[in-house]
Amino acid sequence: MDIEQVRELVQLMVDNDLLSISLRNGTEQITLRRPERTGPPHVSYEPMPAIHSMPVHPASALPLPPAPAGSKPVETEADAHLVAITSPMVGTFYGSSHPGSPPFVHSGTAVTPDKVVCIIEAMKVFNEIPADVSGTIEKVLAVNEQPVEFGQRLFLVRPH
Amino acid sequence: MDIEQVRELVQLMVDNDLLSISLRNGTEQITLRRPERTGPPHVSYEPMPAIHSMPVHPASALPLPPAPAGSKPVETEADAHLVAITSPMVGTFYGSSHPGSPPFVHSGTAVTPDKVVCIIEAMKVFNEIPADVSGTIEKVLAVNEQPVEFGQRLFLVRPH
Amino acid sequence: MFERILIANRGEIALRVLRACREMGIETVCVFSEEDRDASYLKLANRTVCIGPGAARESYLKSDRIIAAAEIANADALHPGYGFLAESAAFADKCRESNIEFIGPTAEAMRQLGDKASARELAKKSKVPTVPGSDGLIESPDDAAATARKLGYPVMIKATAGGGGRGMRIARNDAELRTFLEQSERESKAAFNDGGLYLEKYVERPRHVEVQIVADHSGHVVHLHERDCSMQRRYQKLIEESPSPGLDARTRDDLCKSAIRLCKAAGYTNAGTFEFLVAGKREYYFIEANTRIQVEHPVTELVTGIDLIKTQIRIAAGEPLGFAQKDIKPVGAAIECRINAEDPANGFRPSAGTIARFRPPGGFGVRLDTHVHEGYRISPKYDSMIAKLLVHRATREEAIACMRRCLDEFDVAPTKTTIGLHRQIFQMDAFVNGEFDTGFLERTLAGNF
Amino acid sequence: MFERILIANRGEIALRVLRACREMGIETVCVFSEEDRDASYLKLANRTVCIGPGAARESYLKSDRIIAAAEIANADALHPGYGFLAESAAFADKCRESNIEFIGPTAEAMRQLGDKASARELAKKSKVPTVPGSDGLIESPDDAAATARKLGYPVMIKATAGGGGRGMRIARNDAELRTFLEQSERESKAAFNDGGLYLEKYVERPRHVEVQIVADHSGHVVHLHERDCSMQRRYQKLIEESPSPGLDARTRDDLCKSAIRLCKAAGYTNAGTFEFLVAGKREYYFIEANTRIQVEHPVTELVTGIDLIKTQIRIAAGEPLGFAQKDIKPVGAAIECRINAEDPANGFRPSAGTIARFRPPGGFGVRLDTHVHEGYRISPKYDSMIAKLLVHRATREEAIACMRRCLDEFDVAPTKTTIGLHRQIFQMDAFVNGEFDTGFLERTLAGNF
Repeated sequence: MDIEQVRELVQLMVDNDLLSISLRNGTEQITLRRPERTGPPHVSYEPMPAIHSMPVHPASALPLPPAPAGSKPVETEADAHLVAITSPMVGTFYGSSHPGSPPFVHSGTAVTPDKVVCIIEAMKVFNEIPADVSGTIEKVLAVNEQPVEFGQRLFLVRPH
Repeated sequence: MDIEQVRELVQLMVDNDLLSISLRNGTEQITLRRPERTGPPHVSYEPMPAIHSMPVHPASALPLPPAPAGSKPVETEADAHLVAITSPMVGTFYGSSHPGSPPFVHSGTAVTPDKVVCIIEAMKVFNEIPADVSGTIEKVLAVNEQPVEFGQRLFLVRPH
Repeated sequence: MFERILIANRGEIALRVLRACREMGIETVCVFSEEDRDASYLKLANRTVCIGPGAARESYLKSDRIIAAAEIANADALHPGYGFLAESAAFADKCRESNIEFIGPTAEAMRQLGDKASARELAKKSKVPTVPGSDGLIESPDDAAATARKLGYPVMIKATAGGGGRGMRIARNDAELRTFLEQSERESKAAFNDGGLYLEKYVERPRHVEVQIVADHSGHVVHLHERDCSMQRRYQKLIEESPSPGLDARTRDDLCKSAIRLCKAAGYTNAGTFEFLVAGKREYYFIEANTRIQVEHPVTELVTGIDLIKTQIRIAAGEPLGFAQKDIKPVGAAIECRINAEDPANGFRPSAGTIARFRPPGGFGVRLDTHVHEGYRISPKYDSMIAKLLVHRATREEAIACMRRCLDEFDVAPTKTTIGLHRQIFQMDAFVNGEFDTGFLERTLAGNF
Repeated sequence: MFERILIANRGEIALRVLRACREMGIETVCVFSEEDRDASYLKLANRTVCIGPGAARESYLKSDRIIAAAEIANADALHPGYGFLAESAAFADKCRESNIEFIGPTAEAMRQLGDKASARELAKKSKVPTVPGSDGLIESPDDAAATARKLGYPVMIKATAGGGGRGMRIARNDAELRTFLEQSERESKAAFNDGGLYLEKYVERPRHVEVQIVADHSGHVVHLHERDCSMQRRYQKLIEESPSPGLDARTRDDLCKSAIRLCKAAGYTNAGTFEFLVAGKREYYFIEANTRIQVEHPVTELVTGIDLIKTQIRIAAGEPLGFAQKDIKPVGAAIECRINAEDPANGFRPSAGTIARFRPPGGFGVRLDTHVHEGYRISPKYDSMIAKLLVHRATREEAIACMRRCLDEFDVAPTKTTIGLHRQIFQMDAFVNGEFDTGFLERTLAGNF
């Protein structure tokens, strides 16, 4: 089966609103899946209007993280084997212990579960946040001195 | 199995509102799935409440006919080859010209398009309703001296 | 009181009348076209009768079928709503001849006020100012030109049977006048089967202010104050409010008293509206009467607390009004936005089809009159209005703030609506300051769209 | 005035506060649990902050996270709504220590009125009648039995920290008293971490009538008349209305004046409610104060025209009330039905899950406060109330007629709701005649279900 045939199958799915196709022919096998639609949201529509009546910054200016608190598998393709360290609280993120000090971790740093990876300040209390996982920091997602909400992804880690 | 065969299967699913097809033939195997439809129309629900506040007869006490005005094919299994004579107006149905007279037609009567099959009285005017079709009356649906609404099915006719 | 009322209309006004009847314990018969068979408001009627196919002329305008429906369902009265047959004196006559009370004025009053020339005549007799004009139908282009020069250009050509802006033209000189007369006559003949035209002095930048009247059969006539409907597009009202933000107390009082004089002179009963143009703060002219309930009647209900539909029904049943002029004390400010399924970005083209998402606003001071819901299919065969969104708060300023947040909450898709246009209007200084006339929106849209 | 208010709540009351803020031009920060991430009212906030997982104790009851959210979002005030942390004096203190104004009374007033024993003490000093009782906590079963015999059986055991009926028992003799004391203590400790109990004379067939108070920081105290909340099930209010159908003018006046005396004696500011039991037409007893906005506040908004949430915000910002007692003239009758996602046919079991069909009523005199819509998923983790349906009409009779037709229109599926139960109640003679007490519904349900 060549790419053109796959393309045709995909078109067939889209045109007919199929959820999945699974084909096997001898040693050849292909499975295609599309997301299940739930309710009204799939009609394209005008988004909820911006708030006109006052000067605003947009709703949910904070990134809305899909992952809950703790460290857990990341689901996107590219990050298939990475886990995220998420914020266990609401507060301000600090990547280092003092302004000007080197950061606790950066991309490439090896971490153990107890290793402090950042500080989150909430109500004047500076909370040291441990990695909670063993591995290597792949990416620092949070920005120094910026607010983070509960469950927000702070770091991506390639676990050992 | 080529793409044309898959396409035919998909068409079969769409036409018949199938959720999934799974086929195996020796080493060939195919599985197709479509989304389960959700959303308001498919959930069974409590009907709109009866009207408590006053003595009532139920909403739509008149039978709601699915067929529009004129004579047209009947769609149920049993009546596959029958056509219905429907009411072209709102009024009171009379099966005969005077009380006590024999009815214009009954089950088994042969009719031509011009043959008067009933009278509908509206605003003191007695309107003679022609069959508008050639055939044999299979069934009289309307009840003598009862109100009929626009498009209501009055007779079933087996056309010649 | 009536036992059973037939509702000879569809959509939101059918639902409005249904609600009033249910609250009064009166049974209802609702007629419907095949196009409206699945409309959910029909479930609230005690009985429904299909009267024809979707086309209005074969159903909602088919007076014989509607009266036959009332007869087979034993309805003793009929509410016509607005539009369709609501202003047909012939239909009112036919109903009453069939012993079905038409909930509205007498046919004579409808005829006298429905014809613009005789309505003007009545106004003159009642010492109510009218726009200076031709005092009768135009006989010929030359006759028109002479009159126009006497009135002074610009002048307005109007159809005597007209409504909704059809047949209307503004002429600024003799040449325009002669061209436009021909166009107006053609248009008016096509729309109303009546080519009668008259001329009026064109009033520059007027406000449209109307007075709601209710009158019973014992001679009690009460006005329920005014509504300002100056926010219009092509003579179609978009926003209505009460009190008017552009009237001083004396002019308001003059308008209301003029309406009462007209009502009494016509021997008018039931609910009706007398429309005026107001120029500047003091000058006002009677333009026409609406011999029926109006789309924007809820604005008046909110400020006065009077249920106009129930009042119409009580009057038609021969009951006295039950309140006097001194009992009417308007409270706060009410504003209505008409939400139409139209696309303002594409010449207000109607947007029919299924409403997948319909999330109206709610909360304090909000009233919503609508027959639609998620999954409702908007028919291209009828009027595009899908909802009337109203607010009622202590002051106009608060009402505007409330309407803004309501418009922001209102989420309809994929249907295109006028919600976005309303959001824009409610941000305009001219609207907020109450400084707008009937031409304001079109001048503004010409710049913005 | 505040620049940015954090709304420390969820559901309909979060939306209610959002609406008030938007109308006032104040920015909003709305906190939410992971369970509420998709709630559509969040889109109306200028900013949202996730504060924890679905369990309330890890999110909406987590004061540190809420205050941290206010800090990172630079909110200068916080509205607690009702429930969750709304009556926590400690939370109010914490907010103010963090320079975030808690929109509510002072922590001292909350402590004094929140504790039932000290509230009773205050009432006695203010010459407001209270239910005869133990005058303090019960020391021992013997002490309780002696008090009970002095008061005369039946007596009511109550938890000093209680609310919503938890810890409450009626004992009709010594044996019952001893058994129930133990149960109540256990229940109260589990629910409130406080086993303190007291005894009261059990008032037979009382009405529950409460007075809404607003008080600013300049000593102006105004009552907004009463609400009758006698239609209850297990001490949970189902229907609230104003005016009360079971009070004479003198008792109404006495209640309102008593509430004002209590408010002044406690140095109370912001909005609050003083609850009374009324026995017969004249006898009344203060029972407790609610130091927050209440679920049923819209009933008072409708009859007085006063926006209570905006008033709370203005008072908290240090502004004067802006109206005096003489300006408050209640108009008409308002009734609220709480629509809960519960199945009355199955012991009022909560009915969570997705609402496939949600078609609320509308039209004249109708107010709907709800955060749900078609496609909304009701979480089993929170309160089951999905909507507050209110009507406001000229008379109680008309309000009942309006509510009946609204309940008939209201179509929710497949979620089980209390709509059907309300339909039944609105047909009951006892309700229509206003002759019911707090035990009426349970006695009736015991017969019917």
